[in-house]
Amino acid sequence: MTVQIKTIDLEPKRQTFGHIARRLGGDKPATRYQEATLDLQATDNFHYKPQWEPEFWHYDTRKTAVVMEDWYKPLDPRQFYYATYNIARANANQAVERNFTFVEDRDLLGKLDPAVKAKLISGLLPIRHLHWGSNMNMSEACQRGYGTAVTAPCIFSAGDHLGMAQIVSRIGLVLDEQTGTALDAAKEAWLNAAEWQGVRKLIEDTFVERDWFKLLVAQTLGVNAVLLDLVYKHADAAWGPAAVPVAMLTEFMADWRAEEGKWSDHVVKTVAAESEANKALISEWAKTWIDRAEEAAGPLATALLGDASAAKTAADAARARARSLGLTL
Amino acid sequence: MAQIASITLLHNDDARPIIEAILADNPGVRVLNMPGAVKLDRDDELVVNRASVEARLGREWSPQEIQLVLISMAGNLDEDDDWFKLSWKH
Amino acid sequence: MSVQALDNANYAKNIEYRDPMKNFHGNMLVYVHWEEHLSFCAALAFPLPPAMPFGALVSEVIAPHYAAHPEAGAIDWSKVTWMIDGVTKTPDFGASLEANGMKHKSLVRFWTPGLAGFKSSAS
Amino acid sequence: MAPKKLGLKQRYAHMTRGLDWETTYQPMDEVFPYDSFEGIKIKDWSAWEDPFRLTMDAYWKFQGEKERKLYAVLDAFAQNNGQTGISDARYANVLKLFLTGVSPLEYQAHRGFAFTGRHLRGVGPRVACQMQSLDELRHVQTQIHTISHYNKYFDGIAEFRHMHDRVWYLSVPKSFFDDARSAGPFEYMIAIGFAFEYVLTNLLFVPFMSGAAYNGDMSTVTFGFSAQSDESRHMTLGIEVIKFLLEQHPDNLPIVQKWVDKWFWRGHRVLGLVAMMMDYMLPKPVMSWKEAWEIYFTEAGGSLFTDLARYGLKVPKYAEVATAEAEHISHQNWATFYQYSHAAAFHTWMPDKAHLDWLSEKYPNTFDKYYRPRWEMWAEMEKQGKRFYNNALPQLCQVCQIPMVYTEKDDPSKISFRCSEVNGETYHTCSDGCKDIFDGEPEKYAQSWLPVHQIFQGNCGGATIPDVLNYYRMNVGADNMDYVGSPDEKLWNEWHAGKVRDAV
Repeated sequence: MTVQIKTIDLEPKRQTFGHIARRLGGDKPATRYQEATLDLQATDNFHYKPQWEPEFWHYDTRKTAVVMEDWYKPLDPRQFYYATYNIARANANQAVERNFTFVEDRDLLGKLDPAVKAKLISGLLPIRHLHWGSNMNMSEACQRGYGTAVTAPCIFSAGDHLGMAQIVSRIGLVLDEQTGTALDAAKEAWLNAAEWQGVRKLIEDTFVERDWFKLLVAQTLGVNAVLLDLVYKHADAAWGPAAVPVAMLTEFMADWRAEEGKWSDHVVKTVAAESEANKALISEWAKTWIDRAEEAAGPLATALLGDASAAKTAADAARARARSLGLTL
Repeated sequence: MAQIASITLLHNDDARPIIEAILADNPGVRVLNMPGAVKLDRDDELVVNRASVEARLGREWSPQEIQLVLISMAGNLDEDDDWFKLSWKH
Repeated sequence: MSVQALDNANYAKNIEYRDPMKNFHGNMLVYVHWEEHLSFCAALAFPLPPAMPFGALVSEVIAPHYAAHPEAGAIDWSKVTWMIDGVTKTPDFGASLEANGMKHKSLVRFWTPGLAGFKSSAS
Repeated sequence: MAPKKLGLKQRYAHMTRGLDWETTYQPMDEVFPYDSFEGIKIKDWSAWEDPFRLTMDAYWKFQGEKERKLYAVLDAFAQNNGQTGISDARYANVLKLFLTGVSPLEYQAHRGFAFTGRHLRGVGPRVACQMQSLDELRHVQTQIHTISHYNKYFDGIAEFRHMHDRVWYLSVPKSFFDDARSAGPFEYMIAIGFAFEYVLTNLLFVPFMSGAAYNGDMSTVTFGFSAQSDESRHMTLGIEVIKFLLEQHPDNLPIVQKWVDKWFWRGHRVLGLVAMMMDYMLPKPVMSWKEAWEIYFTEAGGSLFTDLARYGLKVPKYAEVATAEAEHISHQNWATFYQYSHAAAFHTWMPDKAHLDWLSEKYPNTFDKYYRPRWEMWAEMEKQGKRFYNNALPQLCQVCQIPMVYTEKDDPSKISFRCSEVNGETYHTCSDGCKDIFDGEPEKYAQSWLPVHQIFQGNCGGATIPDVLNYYRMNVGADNMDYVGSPDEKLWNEWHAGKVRDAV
């Protein structure tokens, strides 16, 4: 006796959902990324105006000055949905664990000269607060943005920044032998040391930005491309004998920047390409925030490396990047 | 009426050592079997002890790992290195 | 009591009430419910001209929409008890809905003596 | 003396709240513009307790592992055509209602927790909210991926996104979440974090997903239980929020009590859809709605509210009405969809005799007296070729937006009509619970997008039923009407006949 089911009976009636098929131009098999993303956010017939901002619906295209005919044009080149995002990060984190084990087993940070340690505490550890501020901005872009294609990667990015803030915190706990004193000292530097105040002022100014796409530009081309790149990419010389362990312990950040940069570049490029008006707005935003970031980065670069040239190097790279996305600066 | 501390776990191989540890460490625990899940209830307090789970599992186990098989719970949670406790006591 | 917004005056300015009568193209909403016949799960809603005679409401709107019920044929409309917006009254079949005191979103409930649903179960 | 090494709790505090600082270049009130207007007073955000001390690395690790397991099941289910092994094709209608009605709420929760995860001033709850925002995105996406396979074979699923924004009965769950999303951040936390996640979601996920397992749907039970493991973190956040607010200032109590009353009632109304799924739509039922209510509200909620009584918080107003309604709502709801089957995107059916007997047994106080005769009358009409349909549109409640089908607490033969007057206009509500909510915030609920009124205003595609169904993108004759005679049934019978034929 067999209970084989004839394959002919199991021909699917349809390949995917209606809204996906309309985007694919016909009923074709769709990827999990597509089914989990396209047109997922509600668009019509909202019931009540938000008590905290009745000028808009809670999902409203008017919360930014840029205009898109379709907010599902700026897709994620990584095709992240929750599962692929988490699995990618879980894998990357295994490398983080291995690197921490390597550094801790050999006591690579503990053996350092106190002056080098002090420099890591005042020059590297405060960056965790910048990650936390970035986490706030990416949460804001997620909650305030329009369309799952852009907003879902924003909450992933918020999670990434929290994760990176915690990796930096762990470096601090290795430095201070799990007592928290280094983290307290780094926070003091973030709040009061002169070289960090421009950075802190810049990120606090982004907190009050209510145009979510402008915020996204400020975050990705200003904070990420100038400030984070300064510290993670252009400051190796500042750490002296600690350069290699720092590079190992911040490998996650280097990989993350390369990967997330592809996404944010694609988003900015696509939205700018939509219209001359968008391009003009985004170009102006990019110019403003890269200039501001360069200014903020100057004292930090000087404190870390002796002069401000690395700030200019990072800002020029950010400008070149912005131009490659079609912006005019 | 007693307040009921409760935990619902997947009924699978990964959860079995935890279920057994709960049964051993919580006198008077009541078991409700459902398709795919098991609900364990006890008056006032219910605890999962790391040592008891490890004794059954034969490896190190962190109470945070309970998340992989946890479906639901009731009671105020107190989670530490050595236990995962649900309680209505103050 | 009223809603607490970040800025109550601004909230009042930005909200839109969705169902004023002017949005119904000259009609007003009328809800009708046949008591003790819950196989019609809820009162029925109709957009109707305020000038429609009450008799037309009964013969052209109510009767056909309840006709599917096995007891519908047994209704004696002259014996029906009417309640409009919570008040028991005897409507003037010749007068308009408006003249019978009805307004936008009025609720008309009626009881049919002797008929209490399938096997008197209010179904 | 050298400083002491940090314990687990202090270490976690450094990893989260140590990151935050009081801004000085911008005023805190502009950085956090939304967390003051609701009247909630917070004296000390640092008093927040983090019950789950989950850093992002641990989050990624556990969640990544859960996802690997879940997608392995989904792939296996699709490869083995698991849809042919469910108890009966009627079961698929549960998934239709779930994907059109519930999954879009998970998405709303994702965006809502991103809002509170940015805009609450305290860092502890903010981190927990962000993780919940990620989790809720997980839930909607895994639900879509699970039900995607069913969509390949069964009708009524393909237009779930389009329908959620438009179809009459889906405005019930949609307005529920729009309500929470348009409220301030603290109310959102009490509405979704506490009332929904803590008090009510167990009723959705645990017995219902157990039902999926019992009806052979291994993919749904896997996502359901996997999602629920995140839910226990969410429940913990929900109870922490309420305790924190009540501990912070005595003036918070009346505000929180009002929200608890409101959101308990709102949630209870939405869950009526689940009641109907459990009592009528599972071909092999696991537990009646009434039993589930007893375990997950009366018993679990009883323990919870006993605990919260020390803060002066009372059991939600009308909890006893909701408990009394557990005898009725599943029957009243299924009867509603039965008579509006032509306008619903899932199939209905007449319960067979065995099922009616099961209901009689589970509802000895009410079923034989009020509901069994209704089904028997309609069964008789079906037999005579006069399948009963309601051809007019129903009156809707201004607040919950459900057709006004619910009956008086002391008389199940009488519909419960309530109304309020505001600025000369009448607003109808289905119960004291909904009326209280309306009267508390009339400016809010007068905005409701009520589908029946929108149809009459001409905003839903046109004046006739076919126009409206077209606006819904309903595939008439496939998505709607009875299961018997549907393409779903035909396909199921073909699969089944194939099995029987080959077995012989």
